[in-house]
Amino acid sequence: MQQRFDRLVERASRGLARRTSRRGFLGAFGMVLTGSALMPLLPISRGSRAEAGEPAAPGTGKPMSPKASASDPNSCDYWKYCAIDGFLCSCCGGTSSTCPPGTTPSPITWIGTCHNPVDGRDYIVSYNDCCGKTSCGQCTCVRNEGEKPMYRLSLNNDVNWCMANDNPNYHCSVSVIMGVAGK
Amino acid sequence: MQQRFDRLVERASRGLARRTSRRGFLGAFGMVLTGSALMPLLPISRGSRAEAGEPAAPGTGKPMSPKASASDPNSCDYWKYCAIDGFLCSCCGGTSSTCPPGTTPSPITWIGTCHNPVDGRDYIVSYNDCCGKTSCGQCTCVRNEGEKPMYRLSLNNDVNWCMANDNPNYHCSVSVIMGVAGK
Amino acid sequence: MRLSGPSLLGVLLIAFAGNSALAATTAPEPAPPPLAAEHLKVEAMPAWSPHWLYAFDDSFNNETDARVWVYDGDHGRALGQFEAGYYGNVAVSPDHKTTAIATTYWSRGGHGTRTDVLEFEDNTKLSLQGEIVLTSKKAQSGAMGPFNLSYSPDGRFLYVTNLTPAASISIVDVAARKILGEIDTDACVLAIPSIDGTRHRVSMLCENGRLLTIVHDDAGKETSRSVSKPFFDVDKDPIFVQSVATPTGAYHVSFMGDVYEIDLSAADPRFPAVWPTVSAKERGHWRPGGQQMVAYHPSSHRLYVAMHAGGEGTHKLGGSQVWVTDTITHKRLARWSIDEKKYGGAFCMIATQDEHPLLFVATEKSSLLVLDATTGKLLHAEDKLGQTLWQLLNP
Amino acid sequence: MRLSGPSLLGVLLIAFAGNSALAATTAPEPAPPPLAAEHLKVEAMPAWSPHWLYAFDDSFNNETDARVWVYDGDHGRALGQFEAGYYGNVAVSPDHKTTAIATTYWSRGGHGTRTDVLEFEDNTKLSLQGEIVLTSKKAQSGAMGPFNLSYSPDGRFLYVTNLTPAASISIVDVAARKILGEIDTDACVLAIPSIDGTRHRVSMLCENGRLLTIVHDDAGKETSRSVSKPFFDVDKDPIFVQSVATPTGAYHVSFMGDVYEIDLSAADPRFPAVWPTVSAKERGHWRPGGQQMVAYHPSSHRLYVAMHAGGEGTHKLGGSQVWVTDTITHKRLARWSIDEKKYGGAFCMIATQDEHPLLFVATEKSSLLVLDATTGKLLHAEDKLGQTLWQLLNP
Repeated sequence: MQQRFDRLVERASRGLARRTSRRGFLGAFGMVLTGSALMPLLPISRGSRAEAGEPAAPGTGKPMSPKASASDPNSCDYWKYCAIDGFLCSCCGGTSSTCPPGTTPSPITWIGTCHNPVDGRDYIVSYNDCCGKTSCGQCTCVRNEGEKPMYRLSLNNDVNWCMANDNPNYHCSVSVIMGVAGK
Repeated sequence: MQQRFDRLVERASRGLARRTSRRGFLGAFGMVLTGSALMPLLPISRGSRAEAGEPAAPGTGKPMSPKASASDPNSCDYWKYCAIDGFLCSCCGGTSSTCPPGTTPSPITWIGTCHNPVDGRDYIVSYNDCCGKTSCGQCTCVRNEGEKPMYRLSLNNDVNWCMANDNPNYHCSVSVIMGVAGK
Repeated sequence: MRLSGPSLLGVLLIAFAGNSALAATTAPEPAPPPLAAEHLKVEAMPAWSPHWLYAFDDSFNNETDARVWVYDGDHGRALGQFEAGYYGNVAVSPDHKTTAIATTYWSRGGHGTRTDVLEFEDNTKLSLQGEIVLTSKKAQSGAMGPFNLSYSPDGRFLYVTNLTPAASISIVDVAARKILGEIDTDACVLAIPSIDGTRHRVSMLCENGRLLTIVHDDAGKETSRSVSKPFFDVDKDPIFVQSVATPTGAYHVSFMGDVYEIDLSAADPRFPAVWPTVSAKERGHWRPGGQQMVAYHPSSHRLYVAMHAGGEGTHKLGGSQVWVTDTITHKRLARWSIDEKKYGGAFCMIATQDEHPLLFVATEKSSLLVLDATTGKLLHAEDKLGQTLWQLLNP
Repeated sequence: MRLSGPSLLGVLLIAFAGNSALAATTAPEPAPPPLAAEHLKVEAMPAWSPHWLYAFDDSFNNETDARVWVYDGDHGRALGQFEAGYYGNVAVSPDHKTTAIATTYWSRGGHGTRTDVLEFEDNTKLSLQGEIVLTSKKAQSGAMGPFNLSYSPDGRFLYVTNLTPAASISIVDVAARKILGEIDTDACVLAIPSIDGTRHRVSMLCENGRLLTIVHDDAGKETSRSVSKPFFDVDKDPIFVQSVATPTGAYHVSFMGDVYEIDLSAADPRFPAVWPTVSAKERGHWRPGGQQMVAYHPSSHRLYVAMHAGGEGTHKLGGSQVWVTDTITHKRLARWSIDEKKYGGAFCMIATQDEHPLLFVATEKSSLLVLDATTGKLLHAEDKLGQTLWQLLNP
């Protein structure tokens, strides 16, 4: 059922792509995906539990002892950053989910799933780039749970997600909670 | 006598400056200074012998044991670099006295005196910048024997000596032997 | 051009719209409740604080990409940054609402057509307000200081220093965003601003140890100039061009550690008696060094100098200690040690101007230290901020 | 504007003219003779060597200032560099005389007007020959590889990859320095060039594990396209986009360490049987990782893969070892250790293509190691070259 829905949305969006300009398309696509259409498209990362050094407590599927740094938004270990590759905006004047003053969020992005060791839940997060100023240069963080190569663009963190911004200069990255992942 | 000559050349050059454009002036000034007019203008650094860790052999005024690195053009300790502040061109595709391929030497520069521990002589050197490409970024070297603040421009290594080049982008610095310093 | 195939990847997502309904229906456990969806937005700047710092990172290994960090000393965190081009000269307006950056760009990174501009940044939004295109003469020096680009004390004019190597200043009408004119400065450098009554003046240091002072009118035209007697000896003990502004002029320190005050509060510049920060015994052994080696806090009349043990030619070496001297009694109040092994020596310093001042110290390893300027206590350390911090500002 | 004062400093010197007569008359000792005066000039490039390396430094902390180093592996020294803008994609021409760089610039550093250009650098002079202005679509990805910008095997065409996020390629006529056109690639990425008889082709990887191959005519127009069956499983074991060119196509390794060959020597793409670099026991415990994790030397049929011990999600971790496998027998020949503590893991690798090959290894700390590609012996180590080396090329 989900797969079929995916194909439907994909076909609709491709139809849109053929009929509209790049920017026009992105706007229309955004509307299509906002709201309930969002869920079925979300790829679920299998990686968060497999992370080395975070063994599962027997029978629970939850890590036994979450690292303290897993709850520090300025640390690359922060649970929400499970697949960020770039500079943490929380070190650049933003927070884990807000862009620094004077930058512009990327409207397009990629999506992943991160495990929160505090409440034991998996959350769907969107990894957005903040754009329009040169590299922040602070708190480089490279994590790749569930990350895929560029041909699967929606799961890739190598490309510059500022690419569609008026100013595609990459400054830093945030991780925004979209909701709890379905099981 | 030297002082008087200095003033004469200075007055002549200032006269030129008033009558010509910036680039025209530099060309003409270059011709004035080429050859025997060069010597009297050279400021003599008192610093080379005072360098910490290079004690003079009693009665000779020469260092007892020159550092091995004092004869390595890729080392900041190299004797000719006694007042370079920047990237050594010898690490950037040039040598201690040549600019890397594709860069352009600065026609203007500043002058110092460095002591060569191998032959015990003081040499007059010109510190030129190589220009037209972004910072080389290798072998940062900061030495300041006899260096003076910017209001004494001819003895200053803080300013970008690429300033008068068509492309004033600073890439790296060389040290060119002009001759033995007069005693 | 054939673009008929399906041309967009199907799974791109717009992330502004977190759907919290989605979270509520799938939570696997009854308590605690799941985290709420977040909404991506741009952080707003907090209200201004006297403990904000503007820190210029020259990015020396990538010098076309300098930037200015805005940093909150109380919370020990970066607030954001401005781009600053190549050898940017930076000044913050007296009302601390604008950061002016005079800098150089090329049409192709570090090549192509050169354009020098004066950019105006909005400090309340960290966004670019506008620019004035300058003639391609802007001074490019690694000896950043408060007087390479400076506002007149009333914020009405900006003085851009030029060096080609002929020295001049361009006078900018700030409100009109317009260059009024250029004045030759007779090979003298810097632009130390002052107002005598209603007359706007700019002073600069000359090769022979004199101070040149130029008076200009509201149209930016020179109306008079005067040259002081020599007030320092360039050959025997030069003063650093990197100095610190005072309410009436500037304090410059010399290579040997003497303090030279320039007092522009009267009709003619005054040079109060020179006084030493070093004892007779220390002289020549301990000396000031680094990049911005002197800081000042007016109401407590304290001068902070970055000092190191070293000989001639070590004047760019960072300080192993910060020496605190009373500018009225000339007595040394403290010597604070810097953890050189961890951070490198003290390279740039500035004191905030409020009644509970902080002393910001940028080090040779581009760490940023936040000290209590009264006690010297290290309040916060940023191990590395940017690549090469070369100037600190606090308007 | 008043510029009547003396306006030039008096002591500037032109240094091209070392005067050796001056030296001869003032030498203080009879022997040895004083060093001769030197004459400032620009170094000429030496004759080309197969042991030259082109190394792309993304300068990640200052990403508008990327550059390409030219490095001499035999003498262990840099020969110079090119500017490479923002996220530059780099290709060296088959005749190794030109380096093409597709990149992005702004009119004001990192802001202002965006201009994407394809720049042609003269490798024999390290100087810019010219540029073509591109549409502002150029792909910007940190996963640099040989196929983000590529020459056709005969050097006649250049393929510029675009991503907006719609994927396409622009075809450039190299001799005419002209963009012939743009072809949509149906969300497939990279540009792996080949020639079938006289037909120029470009192949690319698609989301569903297939290879799309587009044939174009001399005017850059698409004449046909074909899509292969899936040859890898994107979900179960994706292949890296960073691969290594072979005389007939490319070797890609997968996240789990299998080798996928794309053979474009016939009319239709062929996919020889997949073979592993890891044993059954090692599978899932040791895996390829880094940025450019695979290198190849054709005549000795050796494949070099940067390997580390780690689990899922560690595919960007540099290699603690380089594994050498024979591409014909599929037998492992060697495991060479990298001094991770000193240099960081092996991040990018390339083998020279001559009979006495070198293996260049760029590490996570941006060191550059020069190894004997036959024995693994470390011949030279550059502790740090640039800021972040992300791609190595050797045409």
